[in-house]
Amino acid sequence: QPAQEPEPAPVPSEPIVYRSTWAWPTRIDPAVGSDGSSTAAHPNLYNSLVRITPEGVVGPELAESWTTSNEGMTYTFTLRQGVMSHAGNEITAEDVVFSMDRLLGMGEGLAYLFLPYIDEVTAVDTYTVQFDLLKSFGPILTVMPNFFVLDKDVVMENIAEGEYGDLGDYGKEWLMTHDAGTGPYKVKEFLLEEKLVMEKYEDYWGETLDVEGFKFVENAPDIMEMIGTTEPITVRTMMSRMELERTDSWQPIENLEEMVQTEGVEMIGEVGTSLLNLMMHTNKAPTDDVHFRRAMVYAFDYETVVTDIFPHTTLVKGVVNEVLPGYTPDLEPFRRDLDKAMEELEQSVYYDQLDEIEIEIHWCAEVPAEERISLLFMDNMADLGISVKIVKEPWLSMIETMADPELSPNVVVVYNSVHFPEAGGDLMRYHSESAPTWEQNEWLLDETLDQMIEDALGTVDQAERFEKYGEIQEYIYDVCPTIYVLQTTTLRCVQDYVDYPYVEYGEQVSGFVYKVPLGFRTYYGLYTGVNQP
Amino acid sequence: MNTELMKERWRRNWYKFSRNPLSILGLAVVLAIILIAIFADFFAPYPEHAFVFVDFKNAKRPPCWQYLCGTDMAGRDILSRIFFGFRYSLVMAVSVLSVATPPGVLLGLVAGYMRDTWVDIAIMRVADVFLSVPSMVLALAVCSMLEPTLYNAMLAVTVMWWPWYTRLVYGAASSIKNEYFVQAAEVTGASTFHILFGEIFPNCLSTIFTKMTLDVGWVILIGSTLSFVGLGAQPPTPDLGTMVSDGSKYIPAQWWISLFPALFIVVIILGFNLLGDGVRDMLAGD
Amino acid sequence: MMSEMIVDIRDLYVNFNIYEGVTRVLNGVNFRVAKGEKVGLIGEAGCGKTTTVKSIMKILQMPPAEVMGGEIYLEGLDVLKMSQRDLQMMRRKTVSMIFQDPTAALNPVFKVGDQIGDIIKYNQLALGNKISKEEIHEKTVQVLKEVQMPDPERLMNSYPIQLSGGMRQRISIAMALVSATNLLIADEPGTNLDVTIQDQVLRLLGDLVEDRGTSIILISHALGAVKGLVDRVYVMYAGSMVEAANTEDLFSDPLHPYTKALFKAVPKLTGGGIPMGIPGRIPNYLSPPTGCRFNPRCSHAKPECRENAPPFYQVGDGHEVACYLYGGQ
Amino acid sequence: MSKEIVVVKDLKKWFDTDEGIVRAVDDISFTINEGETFGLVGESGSGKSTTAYTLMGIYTPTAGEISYKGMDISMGIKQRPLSLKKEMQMVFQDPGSSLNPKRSIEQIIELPLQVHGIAKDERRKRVIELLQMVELPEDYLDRQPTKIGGGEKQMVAIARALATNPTFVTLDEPTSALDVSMQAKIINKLIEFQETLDLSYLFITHNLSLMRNVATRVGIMYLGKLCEVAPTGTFFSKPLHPYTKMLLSSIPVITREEEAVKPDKVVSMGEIPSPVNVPSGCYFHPRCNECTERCKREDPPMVEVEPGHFVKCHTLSE
Amino acid sequence: MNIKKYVAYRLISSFFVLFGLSLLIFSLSRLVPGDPARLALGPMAPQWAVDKLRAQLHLDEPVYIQYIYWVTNVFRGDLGQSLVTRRGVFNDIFEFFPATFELVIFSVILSTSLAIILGVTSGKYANSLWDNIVRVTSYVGIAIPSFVWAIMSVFIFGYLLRWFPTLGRLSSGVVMPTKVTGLLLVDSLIAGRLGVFRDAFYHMILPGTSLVISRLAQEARITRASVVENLHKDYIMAARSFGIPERTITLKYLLKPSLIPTVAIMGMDIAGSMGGSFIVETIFNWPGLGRYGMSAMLSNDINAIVGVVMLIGVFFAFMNILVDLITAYLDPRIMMKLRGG
Ligand SMILES: Nc1ncnc2c1ncn2[C@@H]1O[C@H](COP(=O)(O)OP(=O)(O)OP(=O)(O)O)[C@@H](O)[C@H]1O
Ligand SMILES: Nc1ncnc2c1ncn2[C@@H]1O[C@H](COP(=O)(O)OP(=O)(O)OP(=O)(O)O)[C@@H](O)[C@H]1O
Ligand SMILES: [Mg+2]
Ligand SMILES: [Mg+2]
Repeated sequence: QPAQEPEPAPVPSEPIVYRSTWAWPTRIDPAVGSDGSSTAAHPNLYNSLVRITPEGVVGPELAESWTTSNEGMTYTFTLRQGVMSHAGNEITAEDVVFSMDRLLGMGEGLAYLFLPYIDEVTAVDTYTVQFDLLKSFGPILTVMPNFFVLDKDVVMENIAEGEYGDLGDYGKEWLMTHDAGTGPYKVKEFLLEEKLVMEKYEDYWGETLDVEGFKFVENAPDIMEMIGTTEPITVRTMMSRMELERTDSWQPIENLEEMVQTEGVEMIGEVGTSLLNLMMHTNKAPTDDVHFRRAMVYAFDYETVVTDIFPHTTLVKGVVNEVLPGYTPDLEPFRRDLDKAMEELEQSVYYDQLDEIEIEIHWCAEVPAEERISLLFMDNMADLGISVKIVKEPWLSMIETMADPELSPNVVVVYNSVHFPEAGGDLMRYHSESAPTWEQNEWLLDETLDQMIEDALGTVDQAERFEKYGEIQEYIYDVCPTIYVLQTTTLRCVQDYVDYPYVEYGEQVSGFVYKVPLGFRTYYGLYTGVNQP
Repeated sequence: MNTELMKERWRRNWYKFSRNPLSILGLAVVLAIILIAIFADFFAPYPEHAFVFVDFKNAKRPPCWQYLCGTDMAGRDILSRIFFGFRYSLVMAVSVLSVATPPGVLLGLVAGYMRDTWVDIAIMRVADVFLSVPSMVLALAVCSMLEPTLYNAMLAVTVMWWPWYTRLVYGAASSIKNEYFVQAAEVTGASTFHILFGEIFPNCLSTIFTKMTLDVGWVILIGSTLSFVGLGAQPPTPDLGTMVSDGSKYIPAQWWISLFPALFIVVIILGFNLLGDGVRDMLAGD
Repeated sequence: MMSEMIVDIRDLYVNFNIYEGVTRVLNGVNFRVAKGEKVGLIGEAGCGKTTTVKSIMKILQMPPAEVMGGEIYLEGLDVLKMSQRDLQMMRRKTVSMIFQDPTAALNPVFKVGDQIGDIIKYNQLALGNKISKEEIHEKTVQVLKEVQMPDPERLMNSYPIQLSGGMRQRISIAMALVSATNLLIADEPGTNLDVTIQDQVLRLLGDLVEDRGTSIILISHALGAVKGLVDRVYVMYAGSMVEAANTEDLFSDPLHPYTKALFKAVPKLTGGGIPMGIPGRIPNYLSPPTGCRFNPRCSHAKPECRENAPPFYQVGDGHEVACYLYGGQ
Repeated sequence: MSKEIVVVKDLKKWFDTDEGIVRAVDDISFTINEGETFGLVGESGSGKSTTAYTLMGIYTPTAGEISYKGMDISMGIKQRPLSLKKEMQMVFQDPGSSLNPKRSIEQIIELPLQVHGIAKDERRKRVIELLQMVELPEDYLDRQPTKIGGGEKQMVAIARALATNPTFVTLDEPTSALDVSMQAKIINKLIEFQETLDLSYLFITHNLSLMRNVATRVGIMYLGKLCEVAPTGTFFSKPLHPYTKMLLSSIPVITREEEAVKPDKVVSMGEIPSPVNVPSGCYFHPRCNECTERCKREDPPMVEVEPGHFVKCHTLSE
Repeated sequence: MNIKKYVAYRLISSFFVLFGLSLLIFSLSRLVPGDPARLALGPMAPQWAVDKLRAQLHLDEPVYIQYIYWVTNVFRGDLGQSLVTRRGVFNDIFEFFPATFELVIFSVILSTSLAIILGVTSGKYANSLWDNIVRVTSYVGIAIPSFVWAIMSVFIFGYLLRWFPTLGRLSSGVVMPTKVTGLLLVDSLIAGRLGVFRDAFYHMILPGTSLVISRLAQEARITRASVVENLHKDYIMAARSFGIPERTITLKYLLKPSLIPTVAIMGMDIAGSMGGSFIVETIFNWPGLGRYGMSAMLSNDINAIVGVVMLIGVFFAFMNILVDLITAYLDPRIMMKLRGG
């Protein structure tokens, strides 16, 4: 007789399930994961010390309050008392120290945001923790939401043999499929390569401690499923069958537009902070000539991008995304102007060798729409008599190519996202340190600029800092290293029975409403209600 | 050889080949594909659409009189791209087979003739290593480690392909080697070279040839599969597999973008398979 | 008339449709076997012996074969007009055949006991008996013993490939014996065997039919074997019978030029050098010679031989010959 | 007595197979004299072909010696000098498979000439000459072997064997795949060549009647061993070995005269054992009706019962 | 050679072949340019973390030393760490393999049984209308690459007709049965949960058929050819001449020998399905080895690639031996050959 495994006991009312698709892999260890789906999971499983509030300012989370001293070199956080982890342990300063040590010690994931700045973290007492910086870093608090606190005891219970001495593997293997957090959700089931299922943590400290802004909304999902697929036909099928509440952000616009036809499905555009750029190699012929670059910048057909390739996106007005604090509106945006382009080209040293020149443009194999950008680019450049070779490259190999000035192509199509939500978070990629990474294909290697960036980032006072950001933007505008194609808008489809709190933003284009998700983060249980039909 | 006899041979072969109407269909399809591939510039309604071309105003047009198979996301005529795609499919098949076959056959001949010696063991064990995982898996693995280009995909498939010929010829050679005519040549004192190429090889030819015609389809299939997963030909090369793969993201709305290339992949493979079967019928027992 | 005929083939014509065209193989075959009679059928390779006997059982592969004319009576019934059911009944209980190549005629993937068992089952069914597994087993063992197989219980569980050629041939005989009560057709039994083993097999076959009084048609290239076993011999050449006679008569006094040449071509154990053989070759069935098909190779050929095929002439007691040389007598 | 051309002494050829050691040829000795036809008879699997192949060098002997005109040739074909290959030739059993179906008759007959360094224009002349010798029309030169009859194929094979003017030819059942009249034609041709070209033959067959008419001396093989060797006349008139008697009495014959020369009927019984599991003592004892205890234990030696007549049987060595 | 010896021989020679395979794939994976450690940690990771990972993977040492490390670890059941999932490759494979195994076995059973039915009926009635239908369809079937079929079937049966689910192994919300074998069809039965069984079965249909379509056609063709060939064998004629009924002849005397070539290529088929699973699992989001392998390949996860290829090699070798034994069972002639006949 087969042992009768009871069908899971029917709960009085159907659990509210919220399903979304994501590009895999999802690494729920906050010291490891850094990509879209991982960072979407982290704030639901874990908490940070501070967060960006719906109003867009830094607000308390695990830390109730904080102070700055020592000219911005020391930050002291006072922790909220009585915060219990999923395992039932209280979160103390020691856990914070452990979590930061772990993040820095492993050096993976988002550690790069902290490694250059954080010197030491110490527990002053049970509820006080002190961060000593290596150098002054003005926007540090806007970066802090990327640091998540783990329950040290749980991690230590689950360490396996590994390369970190006494700390074994730092709990890495276990944390890949389990959580040690305090967040509103906890891991229910983690199916590798398939899906992550999280369930509502009823004893979330926001509820138990009765903290405003950290309580579940009405009809908060009981179950959260993050499904690892982006296959358009599959996603579309699931949406139409109401097997999915929200799509991933990788769906081609055509697919989204089709999905919207289904009743009850609506498309939302989450205005992003990143840019789609064509980065030009300023240390490689012929893009090492500023006139040549300007010619290209003026020849590119920006309008076609937003009308035909990426509808519902907006053009860049300057050198950073206009939603970022610290953006300067003073710069005249580049638009297609063939006359100007020809003018610039004539000034270029390469003007009489155009026949011999071939520019290589690389695009990322994982983002098919980039092919069209490349094709458009090629077409536009042909108007100037510049021939272009298009190369499709998988992201991983692209990273390698861009790390080497010799291999780096003349032009690369890349999405650049910000390290922290300020203009500086984008501008810092022009620093020489970023040159050998995928963040900068421009190879500017400009010491003056490096100086300006370091100075700006080290400024604690916000107004002063923003002013310095403005100067940097003007400087870069002159060098003209990048063709700023567009400001991203993350388009998704959602079922209309899901409530999202959004801030509406910007002008309306063809009846489509742009929205900014509050706090640049999706805290599902806190913001999202689902009324399953 | 006597021309009359040759003519008779051809007549007989043609009879055997044409007994199955499907073989003729296969031949017709293959001939059409070859012609179209060679004269793609002539047959394609919009030859300039094959590679780099953008016309966003005409993008995503469903099939119509102007664009028989519709246009893709960049406004390129799909039929034109398919016609040029034949070229790549054929180039792939021809180069893979013409590179993989000679060494494969040679090794098979040598190993078969020297059966049960260390030469045989060395050659066949190496071939076995290549045959010890499904060829698709090995091709994927090799491709993934190289830079994804059509050239590298061909290289990977070629590397996968030779052992099949080695094994095929090995089987044939090691049995032909026991035929009396080989022993007669040995008794006469003929050289090993003569025995391998003068006596054994001609008798393996029809087997090899049959496999080659059938293999054209398989190579194209593997090539398009590699392109499909992004390890083969790269855009804007009008490669059928790549077109299916890219277009599949727009199913079902713009179904024609991947459907037509997919359909033509099926047609090519079908054509070569039918032809291959005809060739097999023709050469069988000859 | 003579005693009752078990097989009576009249003017049988069989063609094969092949790539090159139509081969006209059987060209008016007349062939009779009386009840209880043992008949031999001899002739060069490819002259249509197997085709003749296969058509008696109606197991010619059609297409390519096609019966163009003639009748085949088996126990008085026309095989060519028989219903599928009757045909099956007839095969189950009246007549059976030992195939030329026992290796090919045994299913390689079934145990021999199994194969014999099925034949017994359907033979008994045809006779109206239901038979149990045990009885089948018993009968199988019994028939294997009859064909002098050592250790029948073990052999029943063997596959054909595990047996030697002689054993396979004996299995074939056993299979034929269990189903045939009236007529046994043996197509070159023992041709593929060694002389000493062939001798054993043929002797066994002779004894068995003797005991049962079964009629037999024996085809063999080993003329000596035919001579030792049968009562009457038909000589066949290129699709028709050229001579028929009692065994003694035929071997002591062959009449047809073909028969004579055939006998002469066999090297003799007594020595005396190698004979010259029959000049020429067996005709191409695509365009066989008109008239007597032997005429191109015959030293006595006359113009009339090229025009019409000679009928059977009676020469002496039961000695018939299809040759104009004897037309006058 | 005429000169010995081939001397085989204590020749063994064993094959190591998965099943065990196959003693295909086990300790046989015989000689072939110049200009004679030495017949080797025996049932299938008795090792006739293996003997021939070993003689030709296709197999290297496991033990024993072979000499040709006094020269030791117990080595493989690759080691043998080219000149030797010119003198020793072979005709195979199956004419269908001994000619490469993909080569023309001309190419086939030309090969030995080419190998032995005959100039190109001379070769063609010689090929035509050879074709005439075997009475084949000249237009066969361009034919494929698949398009001609079996007997003709064997004629081509013979022409090829004779191309280099050999002195010794091994004929491994050259006519067993052909019908009697073709057989007669070919054998007659072979005898004619032997006379005109002064050839020595090793003639292998299982057809005793044929052997009677062709061979000068006959050796009879059973399970890898020679059991009786005698001049043809003696052999048929006075067979001594029980196996020879059984064999002779099993031959189907058609005339009374032949019946008369056959020995008294020796009823054949038993199966031929496999050469892997050979019986102890005398190999033939399980089928022998004169078998004694000694036969089961000891392998009898070969004794010369009268000049040129060797028998390997205990009943005679006593 | 008896069966036991034969199996032992095959196992040993497979071992050597796999050893060769490991050399091949391992050296390929290490000689190819690119720093896997950098790829694993991402572009932003500090150099020291990359160096640490390199050291941990022994990437700094000569390839043969790396290989020695790898081999010694393999014998301890350690295939190294996946750079994508960041877990032991062995654990990953262990986790993913059952899903693929279930799919492959399902598809092989489906294809073989259908192929036999189609092949036998069309071969037996060669040149009939049915035969022609089967032949033409099988030609088309052979020519459809599995990725084309997969996409089309998602579109048609998943999207348009909505007959079958197109994603994963179970519907979302369905709780996995307790893992015993990892095969959902089996585990759900063990747990006595028929609903789950049905759901799992439903999920298997589209990926299963995509995997199978061309092989099914191929096998049907082979079966048909061998039926036609055997139909005119002497032993069938002989059986007929003994008056054995036509049905017995077809289902017994004709069927068994005709199956031999079909079964003999089953090893190749399993291999083909394994290869196809890379594509099909990716399209259907089937959490199996194929998808794992595919993502490993696309992200240059060297340890995972080597691990997956080796596992498939082992599985393939094992399956081939098994298939050979089944063939030998069906065909005593082969059995005799194994025994040295
Ligand atoms: N299935 C067939 N298809 C085509 N031709 C056939 C077929 N069967 C027999 N024949 C032809 O019929 C002729 C007579 O064949 P048959 O087998 O009856 O001769 P046979 O006298 O039995 O010869 P053998 O002594 O070689 O067995 C041959 O020329 C052969 O080519
Ligand atoms: N290459 C080989 N490997 C293993 N065994 C062999 C080989 N060649 C021959 N034998 C075995 O040696 C024995 C003698 O074979 P051989 O061919 O010499 O016999 P034969 O007398 O010529 O028989 P036949 O009359 O059938 O041609 C047989 O049992 C055969 O199976
Ligand atoms: Mg016959
Ligand atoms: Mg032989």
